[in-house]
Amino acid sequence: MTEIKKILIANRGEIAVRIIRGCSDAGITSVAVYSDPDRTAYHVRAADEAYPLHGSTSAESYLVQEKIIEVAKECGAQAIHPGYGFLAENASFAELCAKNDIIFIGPTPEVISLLGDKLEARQTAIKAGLPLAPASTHDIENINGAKADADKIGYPVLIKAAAGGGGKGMRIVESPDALEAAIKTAASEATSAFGDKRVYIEKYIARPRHIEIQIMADTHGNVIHLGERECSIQRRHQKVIEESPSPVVDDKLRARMGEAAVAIARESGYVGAGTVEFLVDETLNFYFLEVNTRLQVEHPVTEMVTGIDLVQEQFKVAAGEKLTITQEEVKQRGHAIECRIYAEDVAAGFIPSTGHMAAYHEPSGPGVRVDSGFVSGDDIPVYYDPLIAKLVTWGSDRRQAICRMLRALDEYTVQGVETTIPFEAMVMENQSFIDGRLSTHFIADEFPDLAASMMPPEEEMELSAMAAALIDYRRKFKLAGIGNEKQQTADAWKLSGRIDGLRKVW
Amino acid sequence: MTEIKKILIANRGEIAVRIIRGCSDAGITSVAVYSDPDRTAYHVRAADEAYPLHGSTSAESYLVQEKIIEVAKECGAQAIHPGYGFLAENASFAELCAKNDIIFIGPTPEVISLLGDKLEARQTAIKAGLPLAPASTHDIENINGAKADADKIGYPVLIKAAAGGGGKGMRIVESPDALEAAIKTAASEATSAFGDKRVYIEKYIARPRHIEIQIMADTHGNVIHLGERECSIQRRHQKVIEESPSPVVDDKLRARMGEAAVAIARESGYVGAGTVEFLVDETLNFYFLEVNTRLQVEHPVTEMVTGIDLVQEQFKVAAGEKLTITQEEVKQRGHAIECRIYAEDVAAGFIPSTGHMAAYHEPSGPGVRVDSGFVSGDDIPVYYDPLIAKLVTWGSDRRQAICRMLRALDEYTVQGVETTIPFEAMVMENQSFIDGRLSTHFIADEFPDLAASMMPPEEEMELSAMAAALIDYRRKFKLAGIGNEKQQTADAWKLSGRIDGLRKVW
Amino acid sequence: MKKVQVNTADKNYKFELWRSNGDLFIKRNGSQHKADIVRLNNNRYSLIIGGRSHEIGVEHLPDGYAISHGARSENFRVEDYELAKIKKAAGISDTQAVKNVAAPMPGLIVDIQCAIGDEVTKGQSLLVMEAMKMENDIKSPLSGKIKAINISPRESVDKGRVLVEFE
Amino acid sequence: MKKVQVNTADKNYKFELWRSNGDLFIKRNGSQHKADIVRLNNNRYSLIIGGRSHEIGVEHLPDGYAISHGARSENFRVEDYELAKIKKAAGISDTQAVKNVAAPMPGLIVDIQCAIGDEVTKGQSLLVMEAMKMENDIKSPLSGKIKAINISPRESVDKGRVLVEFE
Repeated sequence: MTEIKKILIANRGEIAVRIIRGCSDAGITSVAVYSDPDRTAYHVRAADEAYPLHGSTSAESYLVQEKIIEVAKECGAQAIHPGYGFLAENASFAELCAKNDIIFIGPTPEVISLLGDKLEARQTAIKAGLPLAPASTHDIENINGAKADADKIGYPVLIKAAAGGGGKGMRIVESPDALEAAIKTAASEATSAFGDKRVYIEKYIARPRHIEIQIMADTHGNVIHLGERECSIQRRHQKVIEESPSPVVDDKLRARMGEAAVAIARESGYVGAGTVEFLVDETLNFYFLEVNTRLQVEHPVTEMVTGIDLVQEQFKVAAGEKLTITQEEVKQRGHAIECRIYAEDVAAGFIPSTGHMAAYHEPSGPGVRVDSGFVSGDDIPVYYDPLIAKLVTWGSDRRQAICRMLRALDEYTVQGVETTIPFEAMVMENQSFIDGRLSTHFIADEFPDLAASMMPPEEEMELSAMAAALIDYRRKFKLAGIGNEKQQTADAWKLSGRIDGLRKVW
Repeated sequence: MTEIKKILIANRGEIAVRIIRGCSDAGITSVAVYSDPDRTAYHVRAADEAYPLHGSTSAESYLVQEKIIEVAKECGAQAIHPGYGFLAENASFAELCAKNDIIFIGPTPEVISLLGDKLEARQTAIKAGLPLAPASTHDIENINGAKADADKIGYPVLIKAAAGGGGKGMRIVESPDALEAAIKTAASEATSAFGDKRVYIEKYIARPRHIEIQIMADTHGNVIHLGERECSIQRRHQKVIEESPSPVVDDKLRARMGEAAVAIARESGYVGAGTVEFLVDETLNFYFLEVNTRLQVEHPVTEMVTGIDLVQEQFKVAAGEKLTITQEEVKQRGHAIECRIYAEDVAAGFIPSTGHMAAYHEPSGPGVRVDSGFVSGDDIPVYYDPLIAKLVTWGSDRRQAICRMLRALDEYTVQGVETTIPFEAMVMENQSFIDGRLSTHFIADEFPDLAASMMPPEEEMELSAMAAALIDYRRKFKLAGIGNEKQQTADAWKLSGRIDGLRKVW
Repeated sequence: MKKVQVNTADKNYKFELWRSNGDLFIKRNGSQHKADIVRLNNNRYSLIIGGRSHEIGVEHLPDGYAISHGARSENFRVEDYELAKIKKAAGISDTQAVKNVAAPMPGLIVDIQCAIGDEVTKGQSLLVMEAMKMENDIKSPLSGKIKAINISPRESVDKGRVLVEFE
Repeated sequence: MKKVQVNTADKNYKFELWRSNGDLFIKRNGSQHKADIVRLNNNRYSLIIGGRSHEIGVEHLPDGYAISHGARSENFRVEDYELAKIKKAAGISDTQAVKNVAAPMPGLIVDIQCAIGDEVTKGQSLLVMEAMKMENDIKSPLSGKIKAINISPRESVDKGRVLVEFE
């Protein structure tokens, strides 16, 4: 057992802030690293210590393994938490940490490699007895072999990158004639995204739910699961709204999926926090999808319903401690929902929106948690993911969690950039969502014309028009010096025409 | 049963915002009322509807019963939630609501009268079989009678206002010769605070803990309790830090105190949310103190550990619904602590500090809830209580709740006014607090020289001095035009000496 | 009393505004409301219209206002009603149609899927931009004929750069 | 290189500051640190000194700076070190002792518990003010003799009003 006194967080944004808070809660000194554009980012200000990586892009900063190791050694950090993304699932970085006697907070490099390769992960799942969707067992070597595989599996099929994740290098193929083109584009996308062109073919499951199991394993052979998260609402194959528990998972199914997740963790020799992802079809059969060997973006919903702080547990496991919770002690209470608040223009097809936030105010109050990487006055830099914050609400039941989410979305003030907030408010009021009828096609099914759905309701437009008329009237009134406010009308006259000056007078 | 669709909140500040959020969570339209200085207050902006009461002071606005009833009738509110303070425990207001067919969210006027009078409340407690500290059974008519009573009870004794609360009209008397003067000042304070000069004498319990039980009763005769809150840390007889559960209450004591609280609720015919307060002596005997016939300031700690939203339950009971929770279903999970963030200068003896908040940023993240009445840029008006917000943290155990509170206090940015934040951080690090050794004398016992305790540590002073040196250096550097920033040095020269202009350049 | 017309890209609203006894009133389609508007900080305003409370954000644009309400933002121009009537009579359009496509974010042009002279339909993909590690289709906001394409593949562009112009 | 002395009411700190290769350095008592100071909004600054990250608030006062760190605020005057030495040699005090009691908040004077000519000790109650429905003891910040009392019972005072002056 090592006492961990100082942790370097090799990440930025909300997850860096989340881990810094975790360090603070555990009495551990937190060390931030930062790229040039992140010098004034909140994670740098919130950490106990902060050191520059220099460079603007991720490739020049957060992805440079040697720089991060160097900072860790210089400042005396015993451990590195990689967050998610960046180096979180990079086996060579985990290995470099080990070589430098630094604890990498995550599983061993071998486990990362094994589970990071989708084909090897499938083999491990098979060995552990998990149910899988039919697939080609190897990466595709030539188009004829691929055609044979696809015919055997049956169309529609899914082309997936072996090194993949986040929907990159993924293509749905409906019929044999589209197969070759799809493999080519998927392989090219996989090459540019992961530097690994291998793709394989899997049975395409229609209207699946995406349900995942949180696992936690220590170095003493104890493995537990912390229930499920339903993450079916996705855009561009990326999650946008998650919840726990799933509206369709009962105790029995939870136990079965949980056992499966624990089985693959044991089979692979897993240590730390991880997530076993499954697709669940319309009759509630579940199929192994992949293992994410890191803390997930959506981990707070599990924390809210189980009362267990996953980051604290990661720290304990990394220090070599035994898990303090047994499977029997894990209890779900109530319901939690997470909306990822992205700086994106939803109507334009979820494209990133950057800029200065003229006004920013986060919601709070009963049942509300915000994991954010920003505070008022901050800019959203163009170099990184457009995730502003994760808004999580808890309710004693799903209905209350939804009501609180609607309220919290309404309280959330972001002026200056477009966000996913209006979209998420729309989902909370959608009948299929309220009824728990979810699938990964939810957005396309419920909002086939997203731009039209995102049009503000007429009464809101009218209110805003009324506001414009009132602001204009007030302004012209003041320009004419007729205002009955305290400031002298003479001053208003003097400023007449100088709009900038006038704004201050109001 | 009445369906409540619109509720008027006859209050301001954080509690008005809390109830507005509760309305929103229940799909109920919220109506704010406001005094002139509160026109731009957050509760006004957060509510669905808002109507002016006019007038500046509470006496001219929030306390004018007829104005509030008139607004409720005009806007069609079926119910009024009084919050705490103001009209919350005013029987005549509850009666006026009833006369106007408006639901008063609270117990009946008769129950408010009965329990609001401390002497009658004592009689009710005796009937219900609750343990009480020895006291005079009537208000004091003449000084000789009082002396006899005090002699019988035994010194030290406490003079208390019959209509009292919040420490007003309260005096500790150590010996017979101080009795007459104390009675006079207590009676005069009681007259000005409550318009009721009656005082009585009670046994003074040394170093008591203040522990209270949350109760909830419906109109169908169901009464439950939701566990205890320990509120021993007080200044000027007013609570400043509260927690649930109490570090000294075990399941057995909780059951006994809970049964006592339910008994007095049944005896008095209580309906709605209420709190039965007890003093607990060093050997864990408990004595009935009083019943607060309203939602308490510190209700969030109970919500955090039980998962029950007390405001929602108030709405349901007010609508005539049955309680949906049975006593067996009430379960405490983990530990919650509340720090009241007051705009007060602690070193100067907790005196109010008002002004413009130059910077304001609330903490968030895992286990943190903020119930606030302000957002960035707001002023703290001088007319009302200096409560800025309630900061509540939850942890799976008391230790984690304390760690998270320390972190949240550290994240909390309030620039421009003095607050109780540094004091509360000091309490979180105090060994007696950590060990749960609490009493209502906690502050006096642990920090006999409060001003000295509140002095910033030398390393913080040095850091701030260093910051001043750096800011000054930077400023003079820029004045001399040697800066290597983007803005042209020519501009800096032009502005030289005009500090105000320069600030913008930095 | 003042009559104004408030225009968006494709809609307009007519209001009457006046003051009486120090109070401000606004009327639309025969229904009239007392309005109270007070400035907060950061260009935000508290607006109480007919008892309904709203908080809005305002940015001043060269020819109008961007009004944020909740998490949405819309642009409005405010015109004198009589002037608007005259313009309409003279056949001057109230709304200036957008005749180009600007970069919605800073990024790299990856692919151009249209050519000068093409007749495109609303919603058709014109080009692909890479930003924040994602490829984004830039779609046509209108149906029309392409007059100019101002960028080349692999070119980096700033937000707001006019990429494609229509006739 | 620049030597400065930073003064509070009762303490002073000496620092040396200089730039080298575009970096800023600060030294005290022989230990030197790289310092990086960047302005945020609302007069707030991010300060990284020797790797330690701090966020501070700054308000410019006529004769110095109010520095907020965490929830505390302190006032500082920054002086050229050589000048401070000369002043000291000439017997000019660095710190101007507070010689009066100002109202810490707006309120009503309820009771005056001292008289002109009284010798009072630090911490002794001088008067009682009512504010926010509470009675507050106003205590003496120092031990000394009272020169003037500027208010009467039942008088309303604004924040900052000088209530009592010392000799």
